[in-house]
Amino acid sequence: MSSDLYKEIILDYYKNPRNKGSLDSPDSSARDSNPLCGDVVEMQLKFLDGKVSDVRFNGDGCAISQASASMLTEMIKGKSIEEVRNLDKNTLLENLGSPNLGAVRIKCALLSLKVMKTALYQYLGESLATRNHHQEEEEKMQTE
Amino acid sequence: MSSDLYKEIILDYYKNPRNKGSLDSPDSSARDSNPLCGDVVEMQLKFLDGKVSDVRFNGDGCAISQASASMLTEMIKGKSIEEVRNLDKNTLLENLGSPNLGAVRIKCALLSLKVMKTALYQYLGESLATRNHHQEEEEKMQTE
Amino acid sequence: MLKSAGTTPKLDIEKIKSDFPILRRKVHGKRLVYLDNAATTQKPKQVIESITKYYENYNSNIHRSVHKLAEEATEAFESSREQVSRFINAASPKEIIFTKNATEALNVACRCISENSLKKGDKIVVTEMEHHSNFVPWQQISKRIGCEFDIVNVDEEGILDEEDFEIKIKNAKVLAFTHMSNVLGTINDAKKLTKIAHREGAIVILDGAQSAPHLPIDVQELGCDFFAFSSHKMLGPTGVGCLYGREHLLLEAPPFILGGDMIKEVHREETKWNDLPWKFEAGTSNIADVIGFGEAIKYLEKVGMERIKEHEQAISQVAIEELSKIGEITLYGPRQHYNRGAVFSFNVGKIHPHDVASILDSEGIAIRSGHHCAQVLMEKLGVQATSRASFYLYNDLDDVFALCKGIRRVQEVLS
Amino acid sequence: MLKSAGTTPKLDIEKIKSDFPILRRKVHGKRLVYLDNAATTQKPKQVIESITKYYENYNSNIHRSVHKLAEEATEAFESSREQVSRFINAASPKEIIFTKNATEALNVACRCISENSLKKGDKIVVTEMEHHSNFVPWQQISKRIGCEFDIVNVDEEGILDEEDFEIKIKNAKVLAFTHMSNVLGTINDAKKLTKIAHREGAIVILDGAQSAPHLPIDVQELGCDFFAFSSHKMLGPTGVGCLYGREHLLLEAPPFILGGDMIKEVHREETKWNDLPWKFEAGTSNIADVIGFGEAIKYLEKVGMERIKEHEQAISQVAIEELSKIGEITLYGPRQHYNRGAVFSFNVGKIHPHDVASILDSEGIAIRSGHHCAQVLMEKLGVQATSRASFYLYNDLDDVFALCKGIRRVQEVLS
Ligand SMILES: Cc1ncc(COP(=O)(O)O)c(C=O)c1O
Ligand SMILES: Cc1ncc(COP(=O)(O)O)c(C=O)c1O
Repeated sequence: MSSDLYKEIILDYYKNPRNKGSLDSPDSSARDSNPLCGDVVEMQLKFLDGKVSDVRFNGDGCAISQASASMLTEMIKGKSIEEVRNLDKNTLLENLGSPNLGAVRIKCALLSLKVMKTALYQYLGESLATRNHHQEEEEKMQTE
Repeated sequence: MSSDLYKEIILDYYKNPRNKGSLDSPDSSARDSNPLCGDVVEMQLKFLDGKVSDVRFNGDGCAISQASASMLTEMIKGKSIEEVRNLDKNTLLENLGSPNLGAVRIKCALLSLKVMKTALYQYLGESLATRNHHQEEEEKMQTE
Repeated sequence: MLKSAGTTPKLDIEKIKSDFPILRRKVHGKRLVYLDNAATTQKPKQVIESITKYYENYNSNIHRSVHKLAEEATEAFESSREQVSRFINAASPKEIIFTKNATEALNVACRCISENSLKKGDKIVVTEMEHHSNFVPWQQISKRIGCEFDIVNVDEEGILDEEDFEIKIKNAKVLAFTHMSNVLGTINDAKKLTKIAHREGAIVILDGAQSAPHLPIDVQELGCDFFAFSSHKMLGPTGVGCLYGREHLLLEAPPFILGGDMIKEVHREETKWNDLPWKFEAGTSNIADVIGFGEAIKYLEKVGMERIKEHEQAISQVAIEELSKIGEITLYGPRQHYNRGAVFSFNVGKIHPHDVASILDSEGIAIRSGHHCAQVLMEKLGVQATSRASFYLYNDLDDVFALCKGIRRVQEVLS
Repeated sequence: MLKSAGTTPKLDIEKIKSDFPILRRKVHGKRLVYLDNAATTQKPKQVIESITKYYENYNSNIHRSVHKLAEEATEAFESSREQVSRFINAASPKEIIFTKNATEALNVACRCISENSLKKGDKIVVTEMEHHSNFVPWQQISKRIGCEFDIVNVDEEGILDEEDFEIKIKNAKVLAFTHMSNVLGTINDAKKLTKIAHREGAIVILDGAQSAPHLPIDVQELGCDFFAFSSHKMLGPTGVGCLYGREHLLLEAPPFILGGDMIKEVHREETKWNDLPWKFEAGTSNIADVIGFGEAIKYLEKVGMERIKEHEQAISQVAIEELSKIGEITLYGPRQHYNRGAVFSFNVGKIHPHDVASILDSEGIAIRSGHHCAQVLMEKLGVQATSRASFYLYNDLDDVFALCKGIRRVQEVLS
């Protein structure tokens, strides 16, 4: 196939998104957009017994941002808060099958992670940590 | 001799300036400076019977600006107003023996001409003409 | 290949292509089809070499030094200014100010006008099709001074609404508009609009970033008071823009950036500005690239702006035809090939423009996706973003066909 | 040849010279002795080639496009920013703003401070040895806002008068000074002066146009709030400058130029600025030359800034000795070779500096003559102009000897 970026796996999640929609009463939710291309991702989380008990995403944007969001919901559902907190971008990118997305498209892929972490830290009440984390995260993305 | 710019003739006028000083009661005088290098030239003119009857220059600056001023006084002394008015930069440059001074030094060489013309037009009461002429002159120098 | 629309002989595309080293490059193993010319154009070897030649032979600071290198550099730099001046038919090279890009040029124009001529309640008029660089400065100065800020509508086809213009231009003090839209390809009738604006007493700023590369320009004929454009969009190097301004307006205006070279005398308490155009060129200029820009203009003049325009119209005609044949495509901008630039914005069904661009890229085709620095227009079109293919003198009909084939491939992959 | 002043191994001058194509050039049939480095420096082939390589292989607009060329260009551009950031040890690449030259950088700093932090009656302090680019912006903003504008004296030897500084810095809101004088070669103790200024609550702007090329720089160690410098004075291309600013100051400040790329969202009525550093980089950047600047910094780092500094001190030692031997010469600036740059201003009897420069030029020696954009300093020195010879890493003692021989020739011709 000619388009290396669009692995079967990304296309699959794009065409058949899992966990798309919204939760009735989420414990936490966040929304952000990628100013460069207008991708929008929203994440809603529910927690139980220190775990992510349920998660939904909603959004609008390119195949990569939407596939990434969908896949991320599957990656965190049922996982402990600690595990989700430690989830890093490399794991997500590997799961997407595209470790070398390039400087521009990587922002699309990582938008969902940023949104999910925001919702998580919000739930944990770590607003300052979130801010620091955010900055680091953004810097990493930019200097990729 | 190694320095092409500094012809014997320029050195002669620089070292032994003719008509340097000031007139007792000039009919007209003007002064200007070259902002790029700080050359200053002043010209004083006296007229009689439609001719330049006497002329002096004063100034401070590089060899080229001062030699040019000195030589110019000799070139116009005794000439009719019409002749002096029509004196153009090429004639002066040729007299200096340096028709190809280059974009920067040419301003030094032509400062005295500009000052002399200002004094002349002032005498003739052609202030507007002077201004236009000035602009043209400057433009020519800049785009040399 | 191309049939010329007019009477002038058509371009020798193969010869032109061979002047652009980058066009020999492969992208993802495919021939590079470069269709992102509205963002920036490629450079012919003549331009690249002029920069190398400068650095290898006569690199020097200009204007103030008397040594040989400085003299050569000053001459080359100032002769680029004359080249530019002739290219747009300015009344004098004094009216040509070099900036770092068109954006800075527009900001300088905005400052020139706002500091001296604008007061609370004055009206500033722009259009819905402005690039951010000719929109945000006016929006912000309106806020700061308290001006009325009016935006002329564009119609369905992306053409300026003349009736709306006639209403909004009434009593305006400033009209700032683009000569050619970087999204729609629309070419505005700049001469006519300028005339109407002048009748109202407005100062007219024309954004020529997209027109100067593609159309013959005569600022005196157009009648505008300021005209801004960018070297990098017309075969020249990055880092150089240009502002043309009427001499008396530039003379009256305060300088924009303060420092070396733009002064005549500095004293402890006060400073006297330099003559035009240097009053507006503070600090060391982008000497190498201004010289490179001069070379780019020489190249364009040699090919001929009239011929470039006709070449692009011929491409437009085929592009409109071929793109329209693709199912589910939405094409924005004027539907007639004449009097429009070869810039095509489109959307393919519900597919995100970034996906379109990425998949085309894997076929070697470089287009742009996004809001193209024209969010107000995007809002009007009711979209977040579009895909945009933009052509130039080195493109040909094969590139149009490659684009269409690529779009069909996108549809295959993503549906 | 040169004995190194310190313990680091000395430079391989022949190797370095061979990297600079222009040094093979003959001027008036003579070997080019380029001693106008304080105005602009020559470029090594690595820098020239990086520009050619960019235009021939991956020229594209950056940040917004997703195609391959755009990706490569964006990566190279942003990695230059990181290179610069490391070179001066900024806390983050966000604090590195690319401008068109040091002059624009200083103007941006001035705007940052003046818009948010300055009011009538506040005190702004500069020094007598400032370049116009770090003098005129402060003089003019003082006038506009109604600030007190104080100028710290320099002493006989061209060294900052510390007592006068201690008095004038009291209660100052802004201190703007040069790290190294472009006329005298004086290196100011920036760390110490900054500390004192900070104690008074002043914001400190350091003009690094002459220091960044010649000394190891660590902005965090120096402690300054802003630091400005120019690519073209440190082996890089023309058209690029750089402003380092502390993140929180840049965050608070309004943007300088408005338009494309520096915005996050544009709506009809309002606009949201982009994140740092892009908030300050409106319009298409000088992509090729920023990449070339990164290459220049790589070159400097490879040679080693410590070694460059020592090399120049060794040159200074001999230059001071040799120049002092010439009859009727007046040499300005510090008489000690350590802790001064290899920039020498002088006058030869009553001979006008332009004549000195012209006659040296005929011997192949390029120096500068004039006021060096430092008229306030000229006034202090009591002269209209000086001649100035300035050295860099590719100069050696032969160049010092050539200069001295040239000056004797000037005396012969003109006396
Ligand atoms: C000390 C100093 N500051 C500022 C500048 C201005 O640099 P640029 O001309 O690159 O803007 C210069 C160079 O001329 C300088 O020597
Ligand atoms: C219509 C229009 N105006 C202004 C600009 C700004 O040009 P630059 O990015 O060179 O400053 C552009 C290019 O992006 C444009 O297309």
